[in-house]
Amino acid sequence: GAQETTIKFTLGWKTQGSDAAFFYAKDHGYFKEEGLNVVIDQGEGSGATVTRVMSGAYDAGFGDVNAIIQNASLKPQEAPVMVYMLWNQPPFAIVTKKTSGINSIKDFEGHTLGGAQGTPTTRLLPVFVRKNGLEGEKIKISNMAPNLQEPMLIKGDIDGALVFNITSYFNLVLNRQDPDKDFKWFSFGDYGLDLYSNGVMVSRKLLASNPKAVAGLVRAVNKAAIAVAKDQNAGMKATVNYDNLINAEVEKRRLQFSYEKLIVSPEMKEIGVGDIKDDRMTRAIGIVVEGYQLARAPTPAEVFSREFLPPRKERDLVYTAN
Amino acid sequence: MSLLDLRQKAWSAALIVLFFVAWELFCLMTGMSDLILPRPSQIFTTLIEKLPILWPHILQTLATTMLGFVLGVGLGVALGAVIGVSKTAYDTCYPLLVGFSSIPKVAVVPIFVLWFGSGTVPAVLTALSICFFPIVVNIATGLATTEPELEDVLKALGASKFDILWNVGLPRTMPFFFASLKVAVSYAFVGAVLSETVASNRGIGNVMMTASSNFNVPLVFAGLFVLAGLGVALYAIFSLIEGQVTGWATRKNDLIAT
Amino acid sequence: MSLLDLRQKAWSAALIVLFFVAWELFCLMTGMSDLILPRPSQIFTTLIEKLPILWPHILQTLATTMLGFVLGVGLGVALGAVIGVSKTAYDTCYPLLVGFSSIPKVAVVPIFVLWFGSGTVPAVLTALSICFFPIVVNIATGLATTEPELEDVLKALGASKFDILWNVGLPRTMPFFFASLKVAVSYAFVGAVLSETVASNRGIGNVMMTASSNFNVPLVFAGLFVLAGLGVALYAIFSLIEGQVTGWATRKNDLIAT
Amino acid sequence: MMRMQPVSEFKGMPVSENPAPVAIELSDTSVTFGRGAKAVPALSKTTLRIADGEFVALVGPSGCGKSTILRLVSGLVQPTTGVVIVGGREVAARALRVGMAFQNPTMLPWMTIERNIMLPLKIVEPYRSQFRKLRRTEFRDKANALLEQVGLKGFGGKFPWQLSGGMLQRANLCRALIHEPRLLLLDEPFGALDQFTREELWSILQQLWMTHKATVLLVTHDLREAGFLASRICVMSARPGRIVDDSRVTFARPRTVAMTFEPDFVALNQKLRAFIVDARSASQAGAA
Amino acid sequence: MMRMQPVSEFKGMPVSENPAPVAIELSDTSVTFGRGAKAVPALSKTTLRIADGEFVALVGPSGCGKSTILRLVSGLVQPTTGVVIVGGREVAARALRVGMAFQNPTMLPWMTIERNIMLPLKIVEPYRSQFRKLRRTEFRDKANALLEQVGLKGFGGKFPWQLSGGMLQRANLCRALIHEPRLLLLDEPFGALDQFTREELWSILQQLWMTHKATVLLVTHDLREAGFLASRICVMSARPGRIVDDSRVTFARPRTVAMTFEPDFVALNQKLRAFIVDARSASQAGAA
Ligand SMILES: Nc1ncnc2c1ncn2[C@@H]1O[C@H](COP(=O)(O)OP(=O)(O)OP(=O)(O)O)[C@@H](O)[C@H]1O
Ligand SMILES: Nc1ncnc2c1ncn2[C@@H]1O[C@H](COP(=O)(O)OP(=O)(O)OP(=O)(O)O)[C@@H](O)[C@H]1O
Ligand SMILES: [Mg+2]
Ligand SMILES: [Mg+2]
Repeated sequence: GAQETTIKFTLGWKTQGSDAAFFYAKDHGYFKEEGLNVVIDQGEGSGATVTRVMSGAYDAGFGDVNAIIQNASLKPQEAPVMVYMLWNQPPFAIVTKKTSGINSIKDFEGHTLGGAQGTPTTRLLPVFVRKNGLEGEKIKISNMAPNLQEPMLIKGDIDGALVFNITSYFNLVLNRQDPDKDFKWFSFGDYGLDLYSNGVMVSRKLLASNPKAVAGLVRAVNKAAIAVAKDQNAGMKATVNYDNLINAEVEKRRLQFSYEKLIVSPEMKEIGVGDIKDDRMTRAIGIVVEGYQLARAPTPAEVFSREFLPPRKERDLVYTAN
Repeated sequence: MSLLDLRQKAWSAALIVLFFVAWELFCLMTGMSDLILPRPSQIFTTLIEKLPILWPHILQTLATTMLGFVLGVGLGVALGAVIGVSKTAYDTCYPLLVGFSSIPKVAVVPIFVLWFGSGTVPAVLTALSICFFPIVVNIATGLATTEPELEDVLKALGASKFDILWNVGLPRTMPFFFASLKVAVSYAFVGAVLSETVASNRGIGNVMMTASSNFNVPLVFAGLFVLAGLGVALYAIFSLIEGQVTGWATRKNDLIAT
Repeated sequence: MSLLDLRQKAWSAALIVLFFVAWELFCLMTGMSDLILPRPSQIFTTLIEKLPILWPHILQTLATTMLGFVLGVGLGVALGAVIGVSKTAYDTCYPLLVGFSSIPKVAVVPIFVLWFGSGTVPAVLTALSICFFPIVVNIATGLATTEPELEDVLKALGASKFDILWNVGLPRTMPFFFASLKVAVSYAFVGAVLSETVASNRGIGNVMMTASSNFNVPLVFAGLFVLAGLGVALYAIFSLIEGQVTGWATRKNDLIAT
Repeated sequence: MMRMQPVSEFKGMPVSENPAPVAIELSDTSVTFGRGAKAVPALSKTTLRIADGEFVALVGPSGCGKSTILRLVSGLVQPTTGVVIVGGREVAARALRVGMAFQNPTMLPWMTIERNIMLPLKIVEPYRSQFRKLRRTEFRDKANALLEQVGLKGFGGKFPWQLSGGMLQRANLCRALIHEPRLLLLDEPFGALDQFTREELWSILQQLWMTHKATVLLVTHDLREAGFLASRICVMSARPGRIVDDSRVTFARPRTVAMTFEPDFVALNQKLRAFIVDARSASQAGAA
Repeated sequence: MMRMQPVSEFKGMPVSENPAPVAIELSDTSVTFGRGAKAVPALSKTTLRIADGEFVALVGPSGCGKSTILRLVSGLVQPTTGVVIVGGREVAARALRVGMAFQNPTMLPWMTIERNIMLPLKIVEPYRSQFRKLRRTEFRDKANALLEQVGLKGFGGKFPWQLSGGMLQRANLCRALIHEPRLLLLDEPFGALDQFTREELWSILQQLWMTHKATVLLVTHDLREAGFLASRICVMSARPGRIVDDSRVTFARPRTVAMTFEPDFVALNQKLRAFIVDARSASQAGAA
C-alpha cells in the first residue's frame, strides 16, 4: 500500500540456501502483508552485518550475535539489537583431516590450524583452549581467507581449520571430498562454548522510530522459517528466484543442514524458534567477553529483545526433510 | 605494407593462441586440479554455457566501469593539468595522491558502501578512484616535460596559459595520455569488480564471489576471462583512436615499414 | 630561487596540513561515527600508541613490497623495451597484458597461495604482478615515440639496436619511467597488502584485517596511514633521483624560476 | 633597372634623432643566464631604439646575443638589468602584433604544415574570434597562398618531418607573416636556403615591407642580405655582445639583386666586414 | 700567399676515370617517400661515384635531395630503386667509419655538449672497447680540444639548450670529427655561422682533410664555401634532384680566404650560379 515502510536488509554472506526463509517471505508477500518493502542485499560476512546496520546503511540484517556483544560492550547505544535468534546452536567448529592423526582435541597440540581472521571460531580459540585445558602455545595458527581454508586443508598445508560447520561442510563437498568420511568435526558447542549465533538484528534507530515495522519483520520471517521447515523445495525456489547463479543442489543440502544442526534443538523445541534463554545468553556473553577481552560485559537485554517475537504458539517449528 | 601488416597480425594472433595452448597443456601435463587452475577449454565451455545468465552481470559491470572510467579520465586530466602546470600543486597533490593510491581500495569500498549503499554508486566510485592516478601522473609528466621551444612558438604570439596548454601541452602529451588509458581502463575494471565483490547483488564481481564461495572455479575464471575480454575490447577501441591521434609521435615505425 | 623554493614548499606543506584539518573538522561537524571514518587525530593517536606493535608488521610489508617492486620494475622495463621495439611483441603482449591487468588480483592471490604457501612469496608475487604494467606501458610508449632524429645520430654511427636503446631510447624515456614508478610503487603496496589480507600471519594487511574484525576502525586507518606514509616516503626517494636524472626534460621550470 | 644611390654615412649617425614613434626600446638591457659560478653573460648592457616602420638588420659573430635580443623583444626572456619597451609598454609583446621566425624552425610535430602556419590566426586577435566561424577556409587559402609564394605549393598537407631543412625554414617564415604583424622578428630566416631561393624571398620580403611598413628586426649572417633588405644595420661584438656599430643603408628601393654586385654595395659589405673583424679580434684579445 | 691555379675544366669531365678506389657509389639510385597518392619523389635516378679521399661538395636548390643523398650513404634511408655501395659493400655504412654532421644539429638533450661529442667514441670501434677503461679522460681532453678549435672553449659542460644556434652547429661538427672517420658527411655544417667563424672553420677543415685524406661529402648553399673546400662540385637540379653538373676544382691547396676574392674564383662561382639558375628554371618550366 501507500504506507509501505522500506527496510534495507543485509544478508550475512552471498546468497545461500540457509537464507531461504528471507526470500520465501518476500516471494510469498509476507513482508507486504506487514506493510513492509524489504530490500535484500547480499552481505560481506555475518560480523560485517553489525557494522552495516550500525552505520545506518542498513536497517536490519542477518548476522552474528557475538559481534553484537562485542559492539554493545563499547557502544551500547549504537549496537544493533537481535530480535529473532534463528540459529539456536553455534556453527563454530574445528575440522580436521582424518589422515592428519588428530583424534582428540588434545592432538591439536603440535599441529597447525588455519583460521580466517576475525571470525568467531578463530577469535574464540583461546577460550576453547583454556576451557579444555590445552596448551595454547603448542598450537600453531596460520591465517588465511575463508575460501582458502578447505583447499589448504585438503592440500595438507594445515592440519585443521577453524570454521563454520555450515560453510565448511559444503565447501568440502564442493571440493569433491566426503566431509563425513574423511574429516573429523569438533563442534565448539560440544566443548563448553555453548554460544548463540546468527539471527535477525535491527538498528536502534528503527527500533525507536518504528517498532511496528520491527514486529512485522519478525512476524514475517518467523512465518517463513516455519514454512520452509516444512517445504525446503519451496524455499529453494524462492532462493533461486533471487539468485540464479547458485548451485541449487548443494544449497538445498545447506538449507537442510541449517535446520538439522543449527535451528532445531531441544532448547528450540522448549522455548520456540527465535527466542533465547537469558541464562545461556549470560554465559555466552561471558565467553565472548573473555575471548575478545572486552572491557565490559553487556546484559542480555542490551543484546537481545524478545519484545517483538510473535506469541509462543506461533513459534512452533516442525522440521521435515523433503 | 598491408601484406606485411597482415603477416604481423597473424603472427601475433598465433602467439596469443599459443599462450592458451601452453596453458592447456601445462594443466594437462601436471594434472592440475580444476579447483586450482582450470584449463582454458573448461573455462570457455563454462563461459559459453553460462553466458545467458552472465549477460546482465556483464552489462552491469561494463556500465559501472565505463562510468567510473570516464569520470576518472576527466578527473585525471584535470588534476594532471593542474599538477603539470603549477609547482605548488605538484608539491601538494603528489604526496596526497601517492598516499591515497598506496591504500588498498578494498579498505575504502566499505566506506563508500556505508555512505552510498551497496550497488552501482560504490562500484563507480571505486573504479574512478583506482583508475585516475596513472592518468594524472602521465598528463602531469607530459606537461612538465614539454619542450619549451614548442611553447615559445605560442608565447611569442602572446598566447594565454590556457592557449598553450590546449595547443601545445595536451597534444604533445597525447601519446602518454593514451598509454595511461591502457592502464586506467584495466584498473577501472578491477575497481568496479572489487566493489561488486564487497557489496553488490549484480555484476561480474558478485558472480565471481558467489562462484568462488561455491568453489565453482571454472566459473570464477570465466568471470576473469570476461573481464580480460572487456579490458582488451576497450583497449582495442582506444588503440584505434590512438592510431589516429598520435601517429605523428610514432612516425619512426612508419619509416621502418616504408 | 632558494627563498622562492622555500616559500613554495611551505605553501605545499600548509595545504597538506589543511587537508587533514578539513577532514578533522568535517568529521566533527557531521558527527561522523568513528566506525565509518575516524578523525585524523584519533588515527594518529592510535598510530603512535600502537607503533611498537605495528613495527615488525611494517617492516614485513615494506620488505615484501620492495622485493615485489624491484622485480616488477625489472620485468616492466624488460617487457616495455621489447614491446616498444618490436611491433610483433606490441601486438602480442599488449592484449595479454591488458587482459591480465583487468583481472582483480584478489582472484589470483589464492592461486599463488595454493602454489607457494601463505606468507611472503604470494605477497611478493602479487606486488610484482600489480605494479609492472604501468612501467611496461610507459617504457614502451617512451621508446615508440622517441624522435627518429635522435636515433639517427647513433644509427649513422652503425650502432646496434641495443646501443640505440641504451643511449637514446631509455634516457629519453626516463621522465616517463619515473612517472610510472610513482604509480607502480603505490600499487606494489596495494598488492602486498592485498595478499597479506588473504593469507599471511604478518604484515600491515594482516593487522588491518584483524583490526577490521575487531571493529577497531581507527587502527584500520592507522594501517592505511602507514601504507600511505610508506608510499610517500618511497615517492620522495624517487623524486630525489628523478630530479638528478630528468632535469634536462623539465628545464622549462628552471627557466621560469630564473 | 633602378639606379643605386651612393651612401656616405655608414657609421656614427646618432639614430635617436629619428622623429618617428619608437617601436622598440632597449635601455641598458643586459641578460645573464644562470647564476653564481654557472652564470653565462649573453648580452652586455645594450641600448637600442628602433622607430616604427624601420627595417633593422642585426649582424654579429655566433653566440653574441642576437637571438637573445629577439627573445627579449618578444617577451620570451626577461632582462637581467634594464628594461625592454615594446610598443610603448614594458616587455609587453602583446601590445604589438608580433610575428616571429625562430632560428630553429620549430613546427609543432602533430600538425600539418598548413595548420602550423595557421597557428597565429588561432591565437591572435582579430583572427582568433573569427577562426571558428566561416573564415576558416578563407584562412586556409591564405596559408596556401603564402606557401605558394615561398615555393612550397602542395606541401601544406605534409607533416613537418616530411620537409627538408630549407623547406621548413620557409614554412617558418610563412608562420611569422600570416597574421600581418606590426612587428616582425626574423632570426636567420634564410640560413638554410640556396642563394636563389634566398634572393627570391628577399624581394618578396622587401615588397611586403614596402607595402605594410611593419617594423622588422632581422638577424642574419649574410652581409649582402643585410644590405639588400635593411634600412639600418647594427653590428654586434662577440659574446657578451654589445652594439658596436649602427649604420643607415640608404640605397633606393625597391632594391634588386643586381645592385648587390655594384661597387657601392660591395664597399658597404667591406666596411661592415672590417667592423666585425675588429669586434672579434678585440674580444679575443680581451679574453686572452 | 699561395698562387691560385687557373681552372679550365669546370664541366664535362667524366669522373669515373679516376683511378683511386671507389668510396661511395650510387647506381641509378632513386628515393621516393610514402606511396600511392601521397608519394613524394625526393631523388631522381642518380649515379654518382666518389673516389677514396675525394672532397666532394653537393650544391642545389632547397628540397632537391641533398640531405637524402647523405642519408642514403649513411644507411639512414633505403633506396627505392638502385643500390648504394659504401666502402665496397652495399649500404653498409658500418664498413667505413662514418662521421655525420646533420643539417639540424640534434644533440641528445640529456647529455652535456662534451658527452654528446664523445658519443661516437662510445659507439665506434676501436674507441668503444677503450671507453670504459683508462682512456676516458683522454677522450674528454680530445673533445675539449676540438671544442676549443671551433671556439667553444668552456662550453663542454653546458647542455645543448644553453647554446646558441651557431654554437650548436659547431658542436655538431665536432661530433662528426671526433672519431677521425674515413668518411665524413657534412650537411650544411656552417649554415648558421657568421662569415668569419665560417672562414676559420673552412681552414681547419681543409687542414684536417689534407692531413687525413678522408672522403668528404659536403652539402652547402655557399658557392664560395664549395669552391674553397671541395676538389669536386656536383650541382643538383630541383626536386626530385639529379646531378646536372659535376666539376673539378683544381685550385692549389692550401687555399686561403683571400683567394676567394680573386677573379678566377669569382668566375667559377658565376659559372656554378648559371648552372643552378638553369636547373631551377628548367624544373619550374617542367612543373608548369
Ligand atoms: N637558455 C640558456 N641558458 C644558458 N645560456 C644561454 C641560453 N640561451 C642562450 N645562452 C647563451 O647566450 C649566448 C647568446 O646566445 P644567442 O642565442 O643570443 O646567440 P646568437 O647571437 O643568436 O648566436 P648564433 O648566431 O650562433 O645563433 C650564448 O653564449 C649562449 O650560450
Ligand atoms: N621523411 C620524409 N617523408 C616524406 N618526404 C620527405 C622525407 N624526408 C624528405 N622528404 C622530401 O624529400 C625531398 C628532399 O629532401 P632533402 O631533405 O633531401 O632536401 P635537401 O636537398 O636537403 O633540401 P634543403 O637544402 O632544404 O635541406 C623534399 O622534398 C622533402 O619534402
Ligand atoms: Mg641565434
Ligand atoms: Mg637538407
